[in-house]
Amino acid sequence: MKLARVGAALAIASIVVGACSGSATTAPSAAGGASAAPASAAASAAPSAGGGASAAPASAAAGAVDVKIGIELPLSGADLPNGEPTLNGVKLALAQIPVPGFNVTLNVQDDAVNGVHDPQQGAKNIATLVNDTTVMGVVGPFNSNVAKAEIPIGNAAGLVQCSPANTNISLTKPEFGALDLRKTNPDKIAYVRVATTDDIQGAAGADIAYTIVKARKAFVIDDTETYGKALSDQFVATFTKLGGTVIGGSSHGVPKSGQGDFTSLLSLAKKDSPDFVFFGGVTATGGGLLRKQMVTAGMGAIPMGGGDGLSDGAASVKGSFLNLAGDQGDPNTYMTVAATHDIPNPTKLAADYKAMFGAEPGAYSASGYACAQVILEALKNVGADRAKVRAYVTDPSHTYDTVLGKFQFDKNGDTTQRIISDYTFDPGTKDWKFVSQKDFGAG
Amino acid sequence: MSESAPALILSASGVTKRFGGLVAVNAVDFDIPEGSIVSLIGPNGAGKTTFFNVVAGLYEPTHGSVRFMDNEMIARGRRAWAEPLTWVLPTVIVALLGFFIMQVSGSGVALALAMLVALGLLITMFLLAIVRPPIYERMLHRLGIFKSARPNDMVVAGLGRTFQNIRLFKTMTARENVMVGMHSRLRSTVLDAALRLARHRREEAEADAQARLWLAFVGLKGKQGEIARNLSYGDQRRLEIARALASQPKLLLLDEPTAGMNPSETAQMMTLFGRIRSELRLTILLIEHDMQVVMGVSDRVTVLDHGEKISEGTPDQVRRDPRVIEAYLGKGASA
Amino acid sequence: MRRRPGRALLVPAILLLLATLDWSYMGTEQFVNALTIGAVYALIALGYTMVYGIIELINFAHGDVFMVGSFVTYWLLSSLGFNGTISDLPLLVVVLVGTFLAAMVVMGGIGVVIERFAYRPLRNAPRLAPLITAIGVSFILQNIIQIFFGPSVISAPQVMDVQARVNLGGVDVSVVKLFVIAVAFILMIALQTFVSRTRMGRAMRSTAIDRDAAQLMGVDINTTIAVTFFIGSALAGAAGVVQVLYLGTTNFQLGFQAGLKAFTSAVLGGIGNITGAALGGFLIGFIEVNSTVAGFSRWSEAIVFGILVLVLVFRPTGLLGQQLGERA
Amino acid sequence: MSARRLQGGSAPLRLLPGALRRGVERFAGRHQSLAVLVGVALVGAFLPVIVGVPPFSGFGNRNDFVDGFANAGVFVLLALGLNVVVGLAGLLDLGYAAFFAIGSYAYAYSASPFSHLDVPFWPMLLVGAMVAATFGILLGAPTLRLRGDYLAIVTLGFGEIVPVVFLNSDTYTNGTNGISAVYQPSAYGLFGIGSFGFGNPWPYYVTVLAIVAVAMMLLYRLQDSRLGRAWVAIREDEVAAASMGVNTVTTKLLAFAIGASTAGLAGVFNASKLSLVSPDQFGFTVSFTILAMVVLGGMGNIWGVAIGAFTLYEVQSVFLKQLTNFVHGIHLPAVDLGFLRLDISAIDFVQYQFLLYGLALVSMMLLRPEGLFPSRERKRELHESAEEAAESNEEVVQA
Repeated sequence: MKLARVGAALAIASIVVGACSGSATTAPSAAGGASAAPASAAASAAPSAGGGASAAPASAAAGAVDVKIGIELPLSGADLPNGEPTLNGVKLALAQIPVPGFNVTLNVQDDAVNGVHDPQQGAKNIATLVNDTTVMGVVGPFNSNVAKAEIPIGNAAGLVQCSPANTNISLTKPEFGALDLRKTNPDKIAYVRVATTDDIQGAAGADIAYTIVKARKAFVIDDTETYGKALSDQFVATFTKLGGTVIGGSSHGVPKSGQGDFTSLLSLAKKDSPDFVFFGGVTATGGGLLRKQMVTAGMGAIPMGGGDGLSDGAASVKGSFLNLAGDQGDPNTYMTVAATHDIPNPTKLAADYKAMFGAEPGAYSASGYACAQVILEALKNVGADRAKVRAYVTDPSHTYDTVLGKFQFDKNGDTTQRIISDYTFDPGTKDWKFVSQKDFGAG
Repeated sequence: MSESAPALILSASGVTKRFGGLVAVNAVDFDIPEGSIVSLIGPNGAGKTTFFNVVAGLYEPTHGSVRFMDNEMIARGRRAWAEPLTWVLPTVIVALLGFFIMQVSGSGVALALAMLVALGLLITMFLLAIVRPPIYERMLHRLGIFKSARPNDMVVAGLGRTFQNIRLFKTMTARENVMVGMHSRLRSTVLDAALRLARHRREEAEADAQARLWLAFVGLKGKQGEIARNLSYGDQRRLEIARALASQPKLLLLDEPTAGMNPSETAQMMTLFGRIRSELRLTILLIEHDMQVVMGVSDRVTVLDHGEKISEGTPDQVRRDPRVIEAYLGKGASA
Repeated sequence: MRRRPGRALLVPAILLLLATLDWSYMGTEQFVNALTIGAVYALIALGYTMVYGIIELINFAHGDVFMVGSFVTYWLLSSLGFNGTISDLPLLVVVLVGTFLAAMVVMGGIGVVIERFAYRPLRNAPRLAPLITAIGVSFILQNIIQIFFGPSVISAPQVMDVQARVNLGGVDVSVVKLFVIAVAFILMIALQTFVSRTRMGRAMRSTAIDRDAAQLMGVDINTTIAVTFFIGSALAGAAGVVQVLYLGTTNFQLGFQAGLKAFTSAVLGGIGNITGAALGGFLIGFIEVNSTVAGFSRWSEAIVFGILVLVLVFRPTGLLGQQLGERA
Repeated sequence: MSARRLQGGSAPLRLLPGALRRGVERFAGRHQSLAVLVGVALVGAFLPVIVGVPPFSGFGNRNDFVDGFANAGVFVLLALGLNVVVGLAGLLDLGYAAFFAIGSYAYAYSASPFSHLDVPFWPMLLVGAMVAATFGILLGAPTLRLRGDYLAIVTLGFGEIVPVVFLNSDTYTNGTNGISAVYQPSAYGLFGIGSFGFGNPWPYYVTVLAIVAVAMMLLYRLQDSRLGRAWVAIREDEVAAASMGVNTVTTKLLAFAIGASTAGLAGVFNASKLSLVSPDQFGFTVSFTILAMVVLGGMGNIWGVAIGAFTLYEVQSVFLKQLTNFVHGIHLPAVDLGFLRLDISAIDFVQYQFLLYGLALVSMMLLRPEGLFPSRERKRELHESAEEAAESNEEVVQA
């Protein structure tokens, strides 16, 4: 009963205080940010399972200004193979690039719920980062539908986001409704990305199929999700434009159902004997299963292609595309990554990365690194001021010299570096092997 | 004499109910004169309860029909297949009309409008079919579509019942059980309740008072707050009767109301039946094993055996009927 | 699980009928695909239908029992060091038989445990209680698997040569698929004979018809129900093995969709009816494959569940089920 | 009777000392609706304060919490709605997220650049609710004849179909991309707020509080009415209910419609807050989460369910995260079983929230089917005077 009385006292007190707090908090938390610092510092260490607990550079001078770079990536479950190498790329950048006068740490937020990236969680995360006033810029998100929930928030708060991997056209291009995402400040974009867009990547896929594989008759499958469908649709468009025919005239959607059974669809495809199969989607939604079942269905000799969604490491990586597809008949598996492969100094990056995390860099490690570079450069030039950082980063006149090479952001925040790299399976190393890369120019 | 009894309150003709191969009730004719107490007896498995459930609207009969208060209430559905058409046809007609107008006037607006109206019609018809207001019922009647009454329809028409194995709402209080019995007599709607309109509050208050009266009537005064589950067996039987009475029935169906009661409880029950008849002027249909009760209270007795009516008449006639004795042979105790 | 001697022939009969129809638009290969998918559904559906028949519980966790079965198979094979096709036939036979036995026994055991601790205490509780418990059990199974094997898709060793083909009526058909179908049929016939011939089978049927009466007749209800769960789960385990042999992959979310479709099969055939479940499984298989063939792959799930809804609305007792009692 | 009903579930009241509590109950007896509103208001005022003090203050700043509370409010609404269907009427609906989806899409379609209809938020609250209710009836009408467990499956199927439909009818739903840039509520300059905007969670918090308060008030009133009794009667014994004159079909449909409309409200609010609606937000996991909340809170108990929903949401969105951080902080040794490796310090507990739900569901059903909150009251009520006992019809599973 004593406890009950205490409770009662609390309850009554709360009414009074509650009233005050109501009026006090209409001004976005000044104190809140500070009090949040220790927590987020802890958080920054958390999701990075193994490797680099603290990413603070050794050169952090005492009395330096504490600032953070926000991380908004899927860091658990099926999406971990995507998120973690990207995060590590950022950590590497922080460790290597000195920012005099600043003590830069990370505020890491995971947008995966039950192992799958979730827009709602993403929105919540970005709000959290906005409320952490020491966050100068955010690296992320990774997935397009998450970005759709986040861009309006970042845009309203004037907190700049740099996505290493988003490729969906509607995120930036006004003609595809991007303006609606930045309604609050249409003229002050707060979202840039170093990866080029689906329309180009899908086209590149079609280009591989037509010119490298010399395919004329393609069968297209998508996973009915944002990324996969956009990719497939673009592939279909380009491939037919190049003069090839797409069986059925359009992409066949296979929702990620429990069993991931493509057998009957493949039998369907087999009847029209395609010479190329394109999959728009990611490994988690059936990429690996499809390839494996192609082999089962006796279609192992038919080349298969896909987008960067299949780029999740060597066959040794558990649950990666190559791991699931198995190594029978895979030399003619192709995959495109919406980023340049011939980065100025690949071996150094790979070496440093391996030294720090004991693993090969992922497809988007360099992109994460580049995003960090962009934000840090702005920080160096304009100091710890969100608005200024945003303005600097999104200024089309600035050219960034990053690990990805030199590029600018156009007025929509898209990179001017429109290079797509093609990879294929290498039976020797049981890993992806770089084939070629194509610059689609500043279109 | 019950032969010269006033109008029939219920008359079943040729009621047959089959379950798969088993014929539970076979071509039973059965009349209940207004104001009488009629008993239905027979050995176990004679189909008494099945017949009961047919009358109460729980089972649709395989053949035959039941008239209640001069309306045919229960029979095999007729033209049931036609009912869905009444939902769809208006929609189709309006849609076609829309097309026609578009062809003539060449304006797409008409079509769009027609489509909207059509959709509206579809949903309205659908809702009508669910709520089944009188208009809808009348329309069905005119179209010669007949659907056998459901239990709640029978209650609305004036039939109350109890169950052989007591089926109270166990976690509700006695009072609430009775108030559920009043359900069909209460009028307040969702909106009334949501907005707490005066009429709703008044109705609730009255219902509450009435519930206490009914409980008092069956002898459960002061027990309105008890959880039904916690009542004694006899009280549960009484509560079931109170619940049935609360729906203000004309005809009361009692399924073995004294089963498992000791003589004194049984005696009280019998006086209760008497009061129900004298004070409430109700007609009672009784299924009973206890011959004392049957012979004591009923004006007429009907005997079922293997789903067929083997005898009917006053208690004395039935008692002397050799076929009845034969049917009961082996269970001499009760004969 | 009422015994319907005549109906035991129905499945072959209907399949024969299907076979005589003109499937040219879909082709023999698709026909075999349909049978294969159907076989998996049928195997799972049997578990649903038996459990429902005997304690009128929709065992939501059953789909996940199937999923766990596939993981047990994966664990078994990979820990035995198999990582691909076994060419040596005798060894292959041994491995297959061993795997099936092991998986079925293990899953059967798990099924019994689940029944003992999750369902038995609620046997006399209202309907909602065990249903909700079943959902809970399904979550627990999924997450335990996720903790041990991780959330990503697992590539399991396919010990049979998936590329092997035999010529069937001028068409090359995958041996694995034929094997799967064969296994399914053998198990179903075995089950049918068990239920209709053995003493325990009679006990099950009587318990299904009237538990109390059966008890009075001296049937040990608890044992009977436990055995039912054992058999049902064992069949799901077999389906798990089949999944690995046939697709060579699994993941911790496998159970939900598969379970739902299997349940649809059970309902379609008339839940509580073993033959019906088998029949329903194959029908769903055909529906799925045909919706793909017709170019509605995007809708296939909606179609399957749409059919489920329609069947339940218009013939709740399914194709082979019998009428239920009171209407209210 | 209202007093005891309120007390029957209202866990917050347990904090109060006996005398004060009895006073509150007497007051609640006379002005139940007011009491509910005040109760919600108190809780609403209390929450933002408590997060200002340790240990909560260490988990994030106040605005984060308030934002979280606003999201929790959505789930409280959903749980309240599902409670009508499962808790009161005893119809197990496993596809409840479908109505959430319908509400969300209704708003997203009519208040976004996608259609340029630009209907304002406040009327859409009602419209969304009504649309959802209509679909509730359209689904319910054919299926409600089914026995409980069949109904569960049909609703489950429905819950699977709806997202697929939204996914594949691109013309109206923008397909897999979903409808983005959905408009946010506008207060037309009142309280200096034009559009609610993204930066400041308080307007959302207040709005959702208001919606929840009104919803709870109305639900209490319905529960006390003829309809509420009919629901419980059907739950207890459908045949008996029908034989007492309850039209089971319409009564069940009303339960479905009211449950669905509450989900519609939640959907509209959620769409406006997230400003994005896509098919992948409404999977079966959502339905099951809500079910877990209802069961945990105590089926049929309005306050209990609300608290259950809030607790569960906060547990998964705050507690599990902190737990994860904590466990990652202390480095536990990994369990090694041959090739099976279980590294506890690498586990992300947020990932295993469904394990939590599963355990919650099972243990609830086995140990205290009446749920966390009402049980104590019920036990006491059963021992108190008959009048006191009058309200224990709120728990679903016994008998």
